[in-house]
Amino acid sequence: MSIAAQSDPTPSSATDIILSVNNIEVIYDHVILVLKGVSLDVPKGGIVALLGANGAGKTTTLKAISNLLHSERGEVTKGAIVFEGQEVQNLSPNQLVKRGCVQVMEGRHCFGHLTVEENLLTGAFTRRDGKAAIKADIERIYDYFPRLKERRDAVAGYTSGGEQQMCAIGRAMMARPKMILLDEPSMGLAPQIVEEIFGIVQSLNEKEGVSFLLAEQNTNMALKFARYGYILENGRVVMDGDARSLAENEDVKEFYLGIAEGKRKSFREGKHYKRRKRWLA
Amino acid sequence: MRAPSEKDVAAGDVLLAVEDVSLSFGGIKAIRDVSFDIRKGEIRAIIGPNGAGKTSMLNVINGFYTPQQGRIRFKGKTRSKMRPYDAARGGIARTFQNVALFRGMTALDNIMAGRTLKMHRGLFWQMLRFGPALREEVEHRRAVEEIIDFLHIEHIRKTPVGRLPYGLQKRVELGRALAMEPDLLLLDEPMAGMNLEEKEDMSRFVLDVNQHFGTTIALIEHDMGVVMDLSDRVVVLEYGRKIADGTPDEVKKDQGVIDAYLGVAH
Amino acid sequence: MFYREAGQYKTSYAADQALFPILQDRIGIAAILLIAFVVVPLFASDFLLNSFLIPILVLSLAAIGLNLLTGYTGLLSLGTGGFMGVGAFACYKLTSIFPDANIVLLIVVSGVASAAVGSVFGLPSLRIKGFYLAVATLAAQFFLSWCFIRIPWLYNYNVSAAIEVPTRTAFGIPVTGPNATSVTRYLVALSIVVAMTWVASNIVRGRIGRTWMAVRDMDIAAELIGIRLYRTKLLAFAISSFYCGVAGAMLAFLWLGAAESESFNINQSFLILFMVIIGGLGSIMGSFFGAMLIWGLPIVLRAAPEFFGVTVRAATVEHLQFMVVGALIIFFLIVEPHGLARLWQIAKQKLRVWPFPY
Amino acid sequence: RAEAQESIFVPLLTYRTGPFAGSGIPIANGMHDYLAMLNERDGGIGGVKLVIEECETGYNNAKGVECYEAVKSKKPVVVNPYSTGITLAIIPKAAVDKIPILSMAYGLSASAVGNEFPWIFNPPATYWDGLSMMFRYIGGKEGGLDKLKGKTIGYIYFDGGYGLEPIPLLEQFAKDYGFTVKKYPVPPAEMQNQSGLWLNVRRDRPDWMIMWGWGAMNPTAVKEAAKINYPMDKFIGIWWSGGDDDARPAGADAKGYLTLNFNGVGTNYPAIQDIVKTVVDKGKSQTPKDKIGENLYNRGVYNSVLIAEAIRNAQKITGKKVVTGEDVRRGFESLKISAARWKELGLPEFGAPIEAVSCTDHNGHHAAYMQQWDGTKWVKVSDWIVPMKEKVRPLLEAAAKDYVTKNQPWPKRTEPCDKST
Amino acid sequence: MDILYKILIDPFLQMGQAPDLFVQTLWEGLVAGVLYSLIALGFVLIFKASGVFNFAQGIMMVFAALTLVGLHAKGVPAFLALALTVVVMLVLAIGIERLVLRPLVNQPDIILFMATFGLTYFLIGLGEVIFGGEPKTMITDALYLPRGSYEWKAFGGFVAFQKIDIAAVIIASVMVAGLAVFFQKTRIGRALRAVADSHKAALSVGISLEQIWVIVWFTAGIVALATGIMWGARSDVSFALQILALKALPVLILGGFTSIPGAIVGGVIIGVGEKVGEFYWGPLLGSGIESWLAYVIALVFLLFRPQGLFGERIIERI
Ligand SMILES: Nc1ncnc2c1ncn2[C@@H]1O[C@H](COP(=O)(O)OP(=O)(O)OP(=O)(O)O)[C@@H](O)[C@H]1O
Ligand SMILES: Nc1ncnc2c1ncn2[C@@H]1O[C@H](COP(=O)(O)OP(=O)(O)OP(=O)(O)O)[C@@H](O)[C@H]1O
Ligand SMILES: [Mg+2]
Ligand SMILES: [Mg+2]
Repeated sequence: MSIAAQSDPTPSSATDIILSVNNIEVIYDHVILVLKGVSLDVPKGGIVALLGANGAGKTTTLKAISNLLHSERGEVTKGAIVFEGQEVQNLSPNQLVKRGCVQVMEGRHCFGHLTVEENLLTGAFTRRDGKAAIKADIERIYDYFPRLKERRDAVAGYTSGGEQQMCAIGRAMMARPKMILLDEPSMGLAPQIVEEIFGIVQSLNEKEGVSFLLAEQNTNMALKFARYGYILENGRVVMDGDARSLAENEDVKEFYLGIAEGKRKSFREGKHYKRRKRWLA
Repeated sequence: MRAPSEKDVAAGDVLLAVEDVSLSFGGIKAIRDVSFDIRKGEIRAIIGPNGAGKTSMLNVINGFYTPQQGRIRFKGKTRSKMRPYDAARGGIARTFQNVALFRGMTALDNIMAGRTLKMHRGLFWQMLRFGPALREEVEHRRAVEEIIDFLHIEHIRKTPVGRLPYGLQKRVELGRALAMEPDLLLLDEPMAGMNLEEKEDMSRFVLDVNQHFGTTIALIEHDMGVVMDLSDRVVVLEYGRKIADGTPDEVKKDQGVIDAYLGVAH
Repeated sequence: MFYREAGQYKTSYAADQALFPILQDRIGIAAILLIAFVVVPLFASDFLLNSFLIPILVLSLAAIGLNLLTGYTGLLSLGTGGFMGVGAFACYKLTSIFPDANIVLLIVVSGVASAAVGSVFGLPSLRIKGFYLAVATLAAQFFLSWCFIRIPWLYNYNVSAAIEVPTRTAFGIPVTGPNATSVTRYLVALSIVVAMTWVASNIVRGRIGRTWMAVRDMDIAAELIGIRLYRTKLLAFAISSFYCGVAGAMLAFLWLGAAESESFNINQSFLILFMVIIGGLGSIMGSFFGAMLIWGLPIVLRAAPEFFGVTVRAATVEHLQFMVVGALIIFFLIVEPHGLARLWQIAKQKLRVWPFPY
Repeated sequence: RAEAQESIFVPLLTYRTGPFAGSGIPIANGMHDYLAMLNERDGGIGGVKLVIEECETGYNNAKGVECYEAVKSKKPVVVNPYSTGITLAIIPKAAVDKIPILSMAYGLSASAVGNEFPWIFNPPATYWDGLSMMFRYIGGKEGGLDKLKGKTIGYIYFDGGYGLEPIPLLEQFAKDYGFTVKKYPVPPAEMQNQSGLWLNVRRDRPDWMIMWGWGAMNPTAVKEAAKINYPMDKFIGIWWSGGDDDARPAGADAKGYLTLNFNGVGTNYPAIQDIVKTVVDKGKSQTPKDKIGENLYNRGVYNSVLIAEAIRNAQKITGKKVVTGEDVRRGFESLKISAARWKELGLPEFGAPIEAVSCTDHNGHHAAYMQQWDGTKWVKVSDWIVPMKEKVRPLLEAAAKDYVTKNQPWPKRTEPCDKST
Repeated sequence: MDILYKILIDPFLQMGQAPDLFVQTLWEGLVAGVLYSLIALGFVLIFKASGVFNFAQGIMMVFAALTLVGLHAKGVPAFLALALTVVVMLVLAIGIERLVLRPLVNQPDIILFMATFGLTYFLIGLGEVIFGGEPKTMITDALYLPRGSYEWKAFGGFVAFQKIDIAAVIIASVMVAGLAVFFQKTRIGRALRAVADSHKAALSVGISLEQIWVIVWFTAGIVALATGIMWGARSDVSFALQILALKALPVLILGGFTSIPGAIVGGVIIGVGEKVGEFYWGPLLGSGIESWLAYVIALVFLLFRPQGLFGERIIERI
């Protein structure tokens, strides 16, 4: 509440903003209003986290950005999305990928009938820089995810959940994007791998200057690696701020980080199904 | 719901034992010679890196995969081959890693479907939806409403589950499993993709199911906080092999487990 | 604002599970039934009855049958025509063996033959899925079509391999054949369809319906919660074919008055499938919408030029009609892929929040 | 609404779409153009304009019945279903609705029995007549029907009501003359895929082949016959297998192929010239000019001549100008088209004289002739061949009786017979 | 006993007694099979690339053939007409993508299947409006397709090989081989398979569905044209040809919906099975069993391999 009222400490000039979402509204099926005016900015070379409970609209926001909404009978009815200074609402997803904005979808949408390696290759569909470069990139991804190398010839549909997740992230990286929209990258991954993945995110960000917009439930991790965060509730941004200040906010601590009175709560002690506290009435 | 007591297996006895099970797909050895047991009334966690064979293990337990080698002993009866139907009959229910709800049906219908095995009225009465069939329907609806209350999903009762957010889908799935009134509940990453608050809720449900109904639970989860807090014993798999088995504290300190799975943070 | 459920509280689970829990819906249905049973017979012309209403009733019933199989259980069937044919020929045989039996009863009973045949062709459904299963039903379609010609016993050794519907009565009133008035035939068809629709909606709302939908949505999970796939699928085949069989018997006996193998060919199967898809898979109500659209639209289109006083050649009308129907099918699918039933629901939803947009 | 009363409504059920459109279109054109010509040239029949309306059936029974219902309310003087299936479906209705049905040389053969089917007419000949005429022709070539003993006759047919109909008589002939019959049914979905069947023909080597084909089945069969080197002059089709488009795709390979026909071909008739002048040239028809005079086009003309003459006859009998369906039924029952009348109509020698249609005989069992494909067109190769009425009629009577018993209660004929005019 | 003899022994005796007929039957089966395969190939292309079961393949074949013949009848030289027809098919593919597929992206298979039905209706109407419903004769000579046949005197009889059939077999084999290579080995090929798996995921990695669809529908259009020419030459070019497209179904199912080589192998099995069955066993059942035999053959195979001979494994995993 207090933080929500503060003025935005968003980056200063418009030029170093790679993606900016202005007050968008999204409706599914012509009747279900899901986003009720969401605005956010991602600075060039930044990592921004999008936090919020289930059903808050994180995925919807990401899909609105990458233009995958209309295939689910949803549409952006208001507002604007600007990527690298140009409005992109009317671009097709593939034009957006060509411009360097790729989404990794929630729930590991691998191509089930293709092998892991073929999955990675399709990720490079929009690239025109020749076979050798693609080959090199595949090796790079195998370096990041050695498990994938072992399973390179396995049909993706039969690989384990975690393997599919890695495959999906690797596939997005194959497009050599400027910006990746990551939806729940940690879901279903072993703790070690989660750290690895965030590590990869960080190194991609630092070494290759890729910007990230990260929808994540694992607030702990997300706030550790992101520089800025937005909290979504019920289709609205209820709070935003840089990662450190969010992590220190009492409410965030209690509801998203599981720290009460300075120490970690045990899951055994969870109170009985408390109703979620709302920032907005 | 069902009374917690059970005649054939007493609390603390071995409810299910996995004996020397091996499973492979073509060249892939998903499970190699794994044995462990689950005792009546406990929460048993199965952890391990991705692709270690945890889900496959659950699939073996409830008969979806037939292991090439080894046996499963459940409630004292040993079998090497079991059909999913028999497992369900015998009292094994589960939830799935990638939510496997009936997407076109409402939450209520999904949970009602969990009671199929308990409903017996034939086609004739179903056609008329009258007399015994209606009575049966109402009776089971009452049981299902209890589950709905328990899981706090009253508001989405009539929503087709395909449209629900992920967390609620997982809850409905748990509801469907509970509706079967199982003796053994297999949970495959019930908390993946949830935020902390929801994990707390879900933990509460798991504990309540375990404590109040005495349901034995096998739990796969990657959130170590949850695993360590909830489970009584933990078995760790890696590359299809069992690498550790013991109480959470023991497992946490096991160097092999730390190397293979936990990494530095924990 | 008029269509609101607010204020209508359900006090028992039975009431909550009723077919039409909302009062306005109940009134609506009562009105439709009243019109169908009383007003239409009083005012409708022969053409309207014979070429519009009776066919729609017959086709709706077949569509419901297919919907039970394809929409509810997720088993794609292209053998509907064949199963309808079994019903028609069975009814013909029955009525030649028992000429004095109540024909309405025979029409309904002939569904049993169809159910039996349907179950046989459902046998491969455990192993074969999706479009692949369609081949089993296609085999049924072509094999049955062939039987309808090659087994002369079925049509009483008639030289033209056709069945001609004789005059048959129920309760002393001629119901079939040339002496039955259109109104009688219409009322009989309507009664059968209403009764069977009610039964179908009971089935799909109960345990059996749930097991069907479970198998449709995720058969593996269904198996793991203790649903026996094979039985469930076979039952779906049997009941679905039963409905199709009755519809087939009605087609021959209450609508066309004659039938031959070609009346139940593959095109008939496709036609019914379209009705189901356009109407809405997994919706009983949708089956009616689908039948109305697919059967009714061409009739309306054909009448349209005359209505506007334009003379267009019959063949041109037909060609244009093909184009328009094709375009409209695509149009409706784009507007609402889940069929007219869903469109109807959305309309109701909008009505509920009216005058606000959402 | 004076105009409405001063006209006669003649609906034409036609099919210009669907898999049988190839045969349906020329017939529809011929039927339409002749009637239109009467309107243009003579101002209708007996001074009353004809209102001609086509209803498209697509050769589909359900649509045909719908067409019947649609035209019924407009008081048609005759319904012309143009499909055996549709005819079967509306036969029982006709008596109730009091509308005469003209199923010209198709439909239910048994409906020739006027006592049982007062409202149905199928002149000039039934399928059984057709078959018997083919046998007369074969007998002529073989030097007597008794020479058929020990030979094999192949019968390739559309596997449906239409193709099944001649089989009883064929089997009767087989018994009478001592030959064997080999049957080759063509399933409706396989009309264009007959190579397997024709291999059977090649193995069985029948001495003669008889075909009951329709639509796309015909050209395919002719091509396949040529492919297996079957002698074309031993291959005889029924009149529905003798369209120009049936033989043309095989071209020279089809040379020698025979079919029955009961109408003249070509444009060399004054009435056809009138059609060209008053209808086609004026753009009042859909017929391409080069298709006029083709066999099936002229078949359509023949059909309309029957309609027109029945109407004219009805006007004569009743003295009314605007006749009704019931009047036209009487017109049909005493229909006579002598050779002289054919000439008067501007169609000399166009058809065999129609002289035997009567109250009891709704068919007349008239003659047809054999035509042969010369590589580019049809040529008449025989005189009028008379059917074996004595063989056909008893079968018809039996079939009619059978129909009536199976469809009990069947209404007794109540319509009185007119004295022949 | 007699019936057993007729079923189990007699047909084989016949094969031995008249080997020329047996070889001829095999040849006819092969040719029919290859022609079925051509139709099936059109289905496979589209199914592979978009998961769409394209019911309109049959009418596309008719439409292509009609366009070719129609243009020729208007006085366009045969090969120019052929080129123009290819352009028409391209326009058709673009139109279909714009108006039908694009708005229906990511819908369930059955819905797209239904949409292709709408398309079928539309094309029937359009075709009849433009070309009329009369059958036309294929312009075999103008296209320099061979006529007549080779007769091979052998086995005390003869085996006739129609030159047009030989041409059909060659053309079909070349097309199948070319397409198989194109779709297995190229970037586009992989993208196609990806699209078939999941529209959504394909979109997210930047595959342009529009472009992919135009490519496959256009390719399918060309295949349809080839098929139309071949079938048209065998009988005539009419709307009735469309029914034949159904024969591609058992072929597809036998070969597996997604396999290009499967289409050809399936076609040959079905073609040969059907002709041999009809020829040797058909008469026992009163002939005309071809109408369902193909489906039963496919069904028997399916019971052993539910995904068809070459189809991708059905992934069942939870
Ligand atoms: N295709 C759809 N049709 C209708 N409603 C939808 C659809 N997709 C999502 N919704 C609704 O929109 C809301 C927001 O969903 P969204 O998936 O964006 O949430 P989320 O924040 O990503 O949640 P989670 O953490 O569970 O992934 C939910 O209430 C959901 O029910
Ligand atoms: N049906 C199958 N066919 C082929 N391989 C399979 C099949 N099921 C599982 N596997 C393989 O077996 C291994 C174990 O898979 P499993 O799903 O059990 O892993 P997991 O421990 O559940 O991993 P995660 O934590 O990522 O879900 C994986 O490598 C997977 O690819
Ligand atoms: Mg989400
Ligand atoms: Mg798993």
